[in-house]
Amino acid sequence: MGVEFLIINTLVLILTVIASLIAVLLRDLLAAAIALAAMSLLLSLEFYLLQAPDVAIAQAGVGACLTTAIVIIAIKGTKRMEEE
Amino acid sequence: MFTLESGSGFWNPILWILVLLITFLLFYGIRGFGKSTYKKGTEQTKAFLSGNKEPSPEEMHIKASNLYWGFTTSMKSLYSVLRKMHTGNTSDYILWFVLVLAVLLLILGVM
Amino acid sequence: MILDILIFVFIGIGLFFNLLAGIGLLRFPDVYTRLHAGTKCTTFGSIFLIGSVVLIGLNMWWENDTNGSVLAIHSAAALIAILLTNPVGAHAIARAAHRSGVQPVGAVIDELAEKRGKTTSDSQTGGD
Amino acid sequence: MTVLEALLQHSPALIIAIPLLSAFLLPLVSRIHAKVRDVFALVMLGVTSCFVGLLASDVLSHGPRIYIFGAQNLRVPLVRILFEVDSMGVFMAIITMMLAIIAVIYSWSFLHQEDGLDKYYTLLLLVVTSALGMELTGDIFNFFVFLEISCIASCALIAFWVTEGEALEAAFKYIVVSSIGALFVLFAIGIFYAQYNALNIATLAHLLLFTFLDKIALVILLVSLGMKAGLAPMHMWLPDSYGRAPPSIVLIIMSATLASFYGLLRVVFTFYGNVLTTSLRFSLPAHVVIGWILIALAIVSILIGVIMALVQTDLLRLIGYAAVAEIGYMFLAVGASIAALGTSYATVALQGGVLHILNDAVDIGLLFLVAGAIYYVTKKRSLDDLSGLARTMKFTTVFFIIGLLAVAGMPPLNGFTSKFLIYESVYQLNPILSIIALLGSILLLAIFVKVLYAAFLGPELPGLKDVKEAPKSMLLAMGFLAGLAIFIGLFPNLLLDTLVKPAVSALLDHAQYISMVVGGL
Amino acid sequence: MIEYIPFIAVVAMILIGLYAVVFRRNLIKIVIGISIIESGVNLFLIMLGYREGGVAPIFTSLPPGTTYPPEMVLPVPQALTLTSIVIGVAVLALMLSLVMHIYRKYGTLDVRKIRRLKE
Amino acid sequence: MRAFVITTIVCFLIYLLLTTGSGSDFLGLWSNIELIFGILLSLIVGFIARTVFVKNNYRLLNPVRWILFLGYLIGPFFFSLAKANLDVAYRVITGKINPGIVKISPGLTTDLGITMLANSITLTPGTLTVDIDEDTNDLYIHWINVDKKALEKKPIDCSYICGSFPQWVRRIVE
Amino acid sequence: MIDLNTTFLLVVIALVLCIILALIRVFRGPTAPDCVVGVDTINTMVIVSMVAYGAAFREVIYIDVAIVYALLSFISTLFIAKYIEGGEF
Amino acid sequence: MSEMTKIVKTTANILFPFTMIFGLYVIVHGHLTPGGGFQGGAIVVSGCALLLVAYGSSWVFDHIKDKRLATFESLGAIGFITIAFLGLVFSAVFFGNFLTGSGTLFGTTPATGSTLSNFNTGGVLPLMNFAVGVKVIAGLFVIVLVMAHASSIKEWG
Amino acid sequence: MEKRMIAGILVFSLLAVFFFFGIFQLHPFGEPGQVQMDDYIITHTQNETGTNNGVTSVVFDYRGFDTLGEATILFSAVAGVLLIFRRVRH
Repeated sequence: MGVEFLIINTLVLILTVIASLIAVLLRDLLAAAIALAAMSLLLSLEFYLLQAPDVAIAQAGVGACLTTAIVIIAIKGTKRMEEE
Repeated sequence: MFTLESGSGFWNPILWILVLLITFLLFYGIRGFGKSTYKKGTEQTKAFLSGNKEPSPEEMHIKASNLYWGFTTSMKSLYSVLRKMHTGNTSDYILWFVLVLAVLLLILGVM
Repeated sequence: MILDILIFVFIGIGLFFNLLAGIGLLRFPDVYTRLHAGTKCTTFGSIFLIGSVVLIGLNMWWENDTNGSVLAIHSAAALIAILLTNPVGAHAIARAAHRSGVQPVGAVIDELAEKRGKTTSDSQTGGD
Repeated sequence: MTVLEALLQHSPALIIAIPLLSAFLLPLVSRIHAKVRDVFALVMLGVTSCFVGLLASDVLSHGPRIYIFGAQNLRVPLVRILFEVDSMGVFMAIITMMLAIIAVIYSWSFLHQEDGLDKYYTLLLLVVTSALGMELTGDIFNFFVFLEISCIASCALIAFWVTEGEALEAAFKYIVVSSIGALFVLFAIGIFYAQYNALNIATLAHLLLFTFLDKIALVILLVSLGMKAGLAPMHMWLPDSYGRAPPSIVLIIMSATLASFYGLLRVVFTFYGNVLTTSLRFSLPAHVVIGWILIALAIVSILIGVIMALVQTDLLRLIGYAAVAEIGYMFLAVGASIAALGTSYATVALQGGVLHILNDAVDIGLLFLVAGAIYYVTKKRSLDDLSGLARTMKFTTVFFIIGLLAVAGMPPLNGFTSKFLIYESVYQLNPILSIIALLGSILLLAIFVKVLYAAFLGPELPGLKDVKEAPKSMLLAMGFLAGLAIFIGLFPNLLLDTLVKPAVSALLDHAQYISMVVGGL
Repeated sequence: MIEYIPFIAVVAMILIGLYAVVFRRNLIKIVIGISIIESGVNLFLIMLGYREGGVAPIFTSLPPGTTYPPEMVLPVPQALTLTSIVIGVAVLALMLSLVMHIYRKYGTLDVRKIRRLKE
Repeated sequence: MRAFVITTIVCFLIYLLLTTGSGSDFLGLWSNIELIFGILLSLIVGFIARTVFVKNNYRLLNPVRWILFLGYLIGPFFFSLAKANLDVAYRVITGKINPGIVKISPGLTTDLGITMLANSITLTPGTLTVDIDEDTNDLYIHWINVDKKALEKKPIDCSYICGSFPQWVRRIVE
Repeated sequence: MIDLNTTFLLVVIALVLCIILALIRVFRGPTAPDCVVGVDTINTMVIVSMVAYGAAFREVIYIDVAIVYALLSFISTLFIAKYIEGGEF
Repeated sequence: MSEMTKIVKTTANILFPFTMIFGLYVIVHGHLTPGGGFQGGAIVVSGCALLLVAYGSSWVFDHIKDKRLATFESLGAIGFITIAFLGLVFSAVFFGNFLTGSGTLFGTTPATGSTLSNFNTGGVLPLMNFAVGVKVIAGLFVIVLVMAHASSIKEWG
Repeated sequence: MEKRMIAGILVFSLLAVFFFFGIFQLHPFGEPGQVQMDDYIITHTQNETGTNNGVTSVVFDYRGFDTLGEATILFSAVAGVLLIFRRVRH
């Protein structure tokens, strides 16, 4: 496992952190939910890189699809913008 | 066998039952001295307020929030701090959690 | 040898178009044109990148390694899924964007907006 | 092997499996008839109590028991989950079962007009299961799983009255607080796993070295479980949720809270038992530092609990703050016993603390049931609207007076016995602590005298004229707890000798707990 | 240093999540923050189990050239993470349904306004 | 009943594809127990999904259409895809766009046909399906480089945008 | 002649760099649909990088994850799209 | 309530059986390949969510009631715990894996360094996978369904 | 408000310092220190549980009880959601 793995791993981790930061910082809740989906996606890729395909599938099924779906439904049931 | 000892003191229920029984007997005896002419449902039972009319239950009712008025007023400075602490804000609950976490980490980490 | 060259060519094409998708996503002015970049280029790039993997798998299968069949067929399944879902997703996003009131930048003609203008009853303006 | 022996051997598994199975079956059973469902829940809890009793009698006479899931004997590294039942766990299990059965009997008439009761009973059984699991398990990740079950199920139960916004708010606060606490517990588990590659409590305790990471994990566990147990200043969720959940549920949530408290005891005494005497900087032993940390938090809890309870007007919320103060007493006892580890009064303090767990469950539970009965008959929460209930609710008044005296630690009742032990032992550590504890008791008495005066005495308000006595099953539940309060108050030694002293010695004797598992390698 | 970068990412994620819970005012933002904390903890567990050069703990169709018994990443953290993911989705669903209800009752998602229960 | 059988068979074929290389009992590629489980699971899926998968359209049972479909995929479709990507590459690099949303009436009637056409359009040069008229099956298309000549006649002729796709699709599906 | 495995790892690195570009779009996207476009692009790239990584080490059973992703990422896109266009679920 | 366009609906129709069979494939191959009851269940639920988003929740409610789904979830949970109890009966310990090495259904032991052909292994694990799969499908889908329904209606009871 | 912000920043930086400092005491990424439990599972999973997938064997066999708890969590979440939305349906 050489330097390529380290580069990929570090890059994906940095992207995951950035995506979570985006999810926290954006005022539009819908955009935050989308960023959460992106974070989930990258997290799943990270699990995949760390040789955990079982967890990657679970994270894909739950994090990318169901979590996003539930959050979107909740935003639909409430409202989209954060108040100032 | 019923005595509970704690190094410097003890606690015996038998003694307590005896004390309670004696108290009860005394109470019953004193009750016997009451007037036999006292009857329920007559004028006797009504309160006498210097000839004034008896106030209605709403007026007589002392609200629970007024009960320890003196105590709460004297401790006003303490209560203002405590009330400010209990904001009811979910984020503040977590902030307290993180605060205690950090302080304890500081204590144990430095030690 | 020929196979190796083919694989390298495929990888080169695929990477080029994926990179193009990323750049296009940043350069284009509005959501519709970005969809052009984001959908077409990634799909085309994926076809070639996954195609190279399928080639490797078929080669392994040819050399009597059963793992190769799994590699080839499952990669192809992923490719088919991408081919099926990507354009539909793009369509859904474009429709949603238009319904929520995003106008195409510099449009010379917008027949959909005209049609929607006629039937004002169902003019929805996206999220609240 | 007789049938009884077989049942005994498998009872740790069955204690969890039977309520779990009945929780899964309950949605199907409740299709038949509402009455069947109510009786089914009670019967299943009764069966579980029988197993708890069986296990308790065995554990108290023959020492701790181990049950391994999925294998007959221990394998070389402890890969499987195992239950390790000692006297302390059994003691907590008995408390949990008692509270559960009383809650079910009380709910029969308390909630009979509501809908959604099949879900209610299901979740109730699940919370009971989770509390039992937390008390019996010997695996730290398993503990986390049960902690999460109790979080989720209790949260749903707190939101039972969905038409009230406050109930939903309390439920949301509860789940945010407890899920963050549970996530930090998982983080601590990760730290342990990284260092020692084990998840078994006994193995981890055997291997523990008290590195810097272990200190971080200890702090995380202390604070998270302390928050779940309602320790100030992380107690704010507790009055919210206790005040807005149905009072029958409060008993169940209380059992989960006490199970978290038990988890904290387990962490400090067993998990870090080997390293408690390590010297830190300034040649202070670790146990002194930890003990005084707990004492400081406990005193804050007692003072905040009583002072805030004094000004509450919502009856249930008031009792919630009193519960915070009671938690403070337990932590005071535990902290004192850790700070003075090795001395004789440390044992006495721990006895007081462990006995106070039971007394807290009985007293605060009784008060909540009384408050629930008042709410049931008047539909009013605020003390300002209540008056003169003693005229119409005679039994309830008597039960309330018993609960009042017990909580305040008045002599002939159970609250006194444990507080007596706590005062006596804490006095030898530091007299000021004892004075603060006494002050707290006096203020508790004042608080509940206020409630007595405001709600039960005084003139009869016209809005409360047609109030009737609470239904029979509610009276039965209250009467049971009141009787227990009197019984423990009069004969504390019976309980202290049979249950509390073995539990305390099991807590202090971490070497035996560890050797039960590790010695068998 | 380089071999600790992944753990730093974990701590960063946990702190970002806590930041969202403590300083953001929107209820759904708080829920998202909890979700991020959970992801961070999951990532931590998986990282603990990673072994350099290891393959996934699955014996089916091992890559060519693997000797037996193979070098594998640790399976237990993966199992723990699976459990944790399920817990995460359950908590998320419950929290969001509570949020929907709270919005119907209070008409707002601002956490500073949702505090009828105080003092 | 027919829907159930068709769905089951299709699911079974997918299952067979997924489990290729599992053994040597059946055709040297599959093991027996896999086949048994495949049939069981396909029956379950067929029972559940029969009403959504088959919409009373049995034209696709004809194998000729399958061959046509493959030919379409490899021939005109792939060619257009390549052209489209070069086009996008050109526009990404130069930044020249002249967009607009236009309406076309391809005259297809079945859902499957219109779906296939819409997907093809999305993946081919400079065009993207934005909306569809549910009643008349007209497509609204975002065109990245609107041809002035095409706008003269309304509705716009399909051949400007999607070449011979509608004919192909009609031959395959309808 | 470069080793095939290394090539695929380089492919993954290049794809991750492309993901950065898409993530910038997610962050900057003035409207929500722009964010969705970014995420959609990330989806496809992640799928391809998964396949490439699996091929690099000949770990054939890993490809299942990519199929799962290809099937499921589409659904979240649909949910978001339906929300943006104002539909009721 | 509202449906999406014809294009989305047709694609959903085609993808739904594919997602479902793939989810079931993941469930039954849980002991061989990555996956298992939970992961496969999540995939199948995602397939159902696809129908939900394409057709709207009222259409789904016309086809399946949440009560029936809840019943299925109970049954899955009961099945799981029943297998654990069967371990108590047959191998004298709770959660005992009584089928491993028995040579009957799922009873063989896989060869070392094996290929995909060892389907008949795992003891009770495939059964547990299936029970958990049923449970997860019903449970997660009922959550999504009920929440979607609640978000789409205006007046709450 | 301002006071809260300052307290928060202080606390967070303290927490970050301790966590970062603690992280460097862990074993380096990719080289787990002690692996006796996991190595036991890896070498015995095929014989003891008859399963090729090590993770599944841990999830359902070695730590099957946790999975029961996990299923219970999902069950209680479903019951909770149905309880909370019980007035909304029908």
